[in-house]
Amino acid sequence: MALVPTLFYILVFPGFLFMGAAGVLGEYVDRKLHARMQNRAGPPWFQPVADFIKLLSKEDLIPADADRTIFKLMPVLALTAAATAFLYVPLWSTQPLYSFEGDVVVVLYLLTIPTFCFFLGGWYSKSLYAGIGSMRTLTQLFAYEVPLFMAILSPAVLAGSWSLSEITAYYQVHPGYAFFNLLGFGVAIVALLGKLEKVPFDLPEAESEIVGGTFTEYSGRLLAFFRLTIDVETGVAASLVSAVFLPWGMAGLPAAVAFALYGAKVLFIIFLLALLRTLFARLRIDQMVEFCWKWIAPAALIQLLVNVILCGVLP
Amino acid sequence: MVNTAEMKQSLEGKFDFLAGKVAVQRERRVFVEVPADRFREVLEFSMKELGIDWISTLTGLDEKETLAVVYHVSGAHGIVLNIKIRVPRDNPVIHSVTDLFPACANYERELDDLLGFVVEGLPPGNRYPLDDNWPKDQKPLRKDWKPAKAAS
Amino acid sequence: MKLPGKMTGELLRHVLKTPATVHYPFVKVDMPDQFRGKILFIAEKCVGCKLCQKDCPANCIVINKVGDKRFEAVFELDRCIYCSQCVDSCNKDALETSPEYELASLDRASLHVVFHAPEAPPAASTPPAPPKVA
Amino acid sequence: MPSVKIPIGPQHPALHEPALFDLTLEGERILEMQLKLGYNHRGIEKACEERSYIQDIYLLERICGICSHSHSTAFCMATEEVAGLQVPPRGQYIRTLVAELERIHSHLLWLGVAGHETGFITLLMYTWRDREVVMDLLAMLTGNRVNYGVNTIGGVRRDFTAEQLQQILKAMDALEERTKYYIEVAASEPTLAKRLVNVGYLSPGDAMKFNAMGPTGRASSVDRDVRRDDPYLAYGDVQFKVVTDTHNDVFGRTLVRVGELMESYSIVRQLIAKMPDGPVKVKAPRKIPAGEGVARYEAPRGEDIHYVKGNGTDKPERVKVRAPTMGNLAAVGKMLENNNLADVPVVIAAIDPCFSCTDRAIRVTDLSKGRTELLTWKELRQHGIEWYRREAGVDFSRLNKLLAAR
Repeated sequence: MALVPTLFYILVFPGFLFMGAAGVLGEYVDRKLHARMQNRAGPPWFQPVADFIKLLSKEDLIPADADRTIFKLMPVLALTAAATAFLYVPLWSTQPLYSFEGDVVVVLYLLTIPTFCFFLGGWYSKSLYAGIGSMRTLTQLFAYEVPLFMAILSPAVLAGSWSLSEITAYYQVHPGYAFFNLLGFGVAIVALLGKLEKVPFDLPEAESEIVGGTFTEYSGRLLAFFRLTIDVETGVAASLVSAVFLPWGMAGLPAAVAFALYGAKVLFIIFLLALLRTLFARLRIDQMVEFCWKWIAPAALIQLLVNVILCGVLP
Repeated sequence: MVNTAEMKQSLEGKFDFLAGKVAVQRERRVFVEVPADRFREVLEFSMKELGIDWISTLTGLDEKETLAVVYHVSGAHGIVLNIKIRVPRDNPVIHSVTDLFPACANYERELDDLLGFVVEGLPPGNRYPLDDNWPKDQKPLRKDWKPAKAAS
Repeated sequence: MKLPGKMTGELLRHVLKTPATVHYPFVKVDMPDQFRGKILFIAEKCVGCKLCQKDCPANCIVINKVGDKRFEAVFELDRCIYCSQCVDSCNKDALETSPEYELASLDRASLHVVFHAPEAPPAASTPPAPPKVA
Repeated sequence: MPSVKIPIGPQHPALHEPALFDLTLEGERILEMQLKLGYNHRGIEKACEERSYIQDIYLLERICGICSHSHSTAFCMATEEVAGLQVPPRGQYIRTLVAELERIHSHLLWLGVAGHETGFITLLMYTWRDREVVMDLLAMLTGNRVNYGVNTIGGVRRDFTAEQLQQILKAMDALEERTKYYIEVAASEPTLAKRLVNVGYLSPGDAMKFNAMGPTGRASSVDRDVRRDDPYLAYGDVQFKVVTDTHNDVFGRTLVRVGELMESYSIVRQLIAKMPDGPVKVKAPRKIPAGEGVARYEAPRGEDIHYVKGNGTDKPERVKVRAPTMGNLAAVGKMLENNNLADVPVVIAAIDPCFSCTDRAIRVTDLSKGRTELLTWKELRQHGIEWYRREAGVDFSRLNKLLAAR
């Protein structure tokens, strides 16, 4: 593996720089859509960048009681994990940058790491609000993570492979089969709301209840990293969901068209997320857990069962 | 439901000290003044016979020699009965009506804080509306109390 | 069972509608003609009855006699509550409201407005525009 | 089980203005509430005695930013009663018109606040956008968006033109359509209902006992409305229904308020249709004779009462104001009783108190142990955590240990 192209991949395209830009663009689209659905003007296009730069220029305050190492490490670790996951997601061709058998599982676990970083960062900042936010983060994690995994793995079951490139390649051959996964798509979108901590599952940072939640004590660069992590996570998760559930046009198209199609698919998913977060009132944590286990998890289970059966029935 | 004229008639008929003293300022506004020791009797009679079940507020008045309280009570008929009692300035003791109107507690505390009434039978609670640090002998709504000149 | 998401159609319709809000410091909303904004004083009409000074709830008007039948007005705009009672009280129409509403200032001295007597042109010091928010 | 005292406030994330709610708890259950009020006490009643009647109008108007017209109208009505002034019919109608517009804007505001407290930001944005229609109307009619300043002793300061009245009618049609939509949303959006139904229960008996007024009382079947029972201004000339509800909770209070919005639109239309011609005010003397007057007024939040005593000078001898929230506070204690402590911030936020009109606070007293403890917000949250552990199986015991160690 040549060093220069690898570094280019990691740092510029489709690595850190592209991903950061894409994440920030995604945040802008989300905020703008949110605002326009509420009949507000919404932020100008540079607002997420301006917020990021402003946070970078602010002082980092670390509470006296906090564990300084973990407090500082967590934002970086979270961003790294989210960024790493990007390298394994196929974007506009069936081939991601790096690929091996089982990478879909790796991506899912890499996406879980930021959530744990939020939890640990909040927990070790020793603030009460952050402590409660952390506990809520973890409680939520248990509620949405299982349905999310089941939903994303069910197309893989149908494709008979644990490799993202092979899954997308399979659906290129059988484009119609992707329609069998619609239920899973819905489950994945709802679970993503929990993962990205958006209304109605924004309990870890419900500002009218627990101020800033997990991030109460974070400020300056560290907070900027956390915010960027969420942006990048949104991009990665949207790309993953689009690759798995909307796999059309991943091969045999000119690069520019394929890239535009990829962008459209990701924007569609961001649009769905924005719509859902605009549509609902915040649930209480008990209501959230109940909702996930009562409706979302069974739906994911049904999807998995259907795909297992289809696996045997379909040629 | 009683109307204004009936209320006047009924009050004057029941209590001889009110004869000819029930002032009807306009429709649905009845003003009476009763001796402090008969007040409870009048109030209970009004609640029983005149459909009074609602207390709007109490107004404390500083009338130089005496302090006075006006009880603004009404009912579903919409008539506001204003019962005034007078107590001596050097011994301004009134009896709480919180047993009849539980909502009244804060109004009575306000009388204590702002005008220096002594309310007997008031359930324990925080003072209202002045701050806990406010000196107990300063009663701002008394006429002889003047605020310090504000620095402008 | 009632399904959540009652407002979906409404939200989708609004994506394409013109927003109800404006980008404030760049786009300004005009106030109606009768808006009670900054008070203006027309020194030529003043006869020095001081009714405005007497009726002002905030005590923010002072009328000074500077010469024979010449009066100047001093307004403390940081105290003014913009009720325009002075305009109503004035029998000579020497006071009027203006729709100017951007009166916030970082400098309190700029809110001490003097309307000079007739000889000098009525020069009100205009407060600086509020700090622009990006 | 021992009971504990917990204060919420004076500064608290769920409160918009300073207040202290003192709660007596038995375990998780709230037994009793005591208030510590006065953080917003501004000495307005004393200040009124040192100002002339004209200055008092504007001072009293600024008691509250939301129900400013309520206070100034009640004061003017009481003063006119003392002075024996008769406001011309057109003046009465204009006052009534502004009063109803104010009610519309206040109820729409409340709907938005309810949305915000339940995390339903979209409802907040939509209702506050529609509220702008009324605010713009009021700015056009009176010259300001909040402290309208239309009242003066003896009438109103401004006359409305026929064109302006037409504009009001047009706005009412638009708002009525929107309100119907919100009623539909509130009735059929389950995520919203989950946060409102059975929260802050107040039984009809308790509501009457504590004299709960306004929408708070009417949501608990207390059929009292000053506009109907003691007609003032032009309310005797218009037909309207007093909206009541039997839900007895925050959901019922929401339904009463949207129902009153619909009634207000109809009242506004009737007023404009019947608007008489003629002068809008009579000349009022500067010196008001000796005498006393009581004015009751149905403010958006309930009954507002003003007592004015004149002494023959241009300054009142005594002005007494009782704002509606003050009267509802006793009932608030009842609402919190038997609620879960974890729900307290939601309940307090949902009753929509006007903190400026009344100051207030809650302190909790431990009856069984007989000790008084000051619990901070974080300790309150700890109760919430334990509750969730029991009720939802969410284990926060590690956090509790951490808290105990601090």
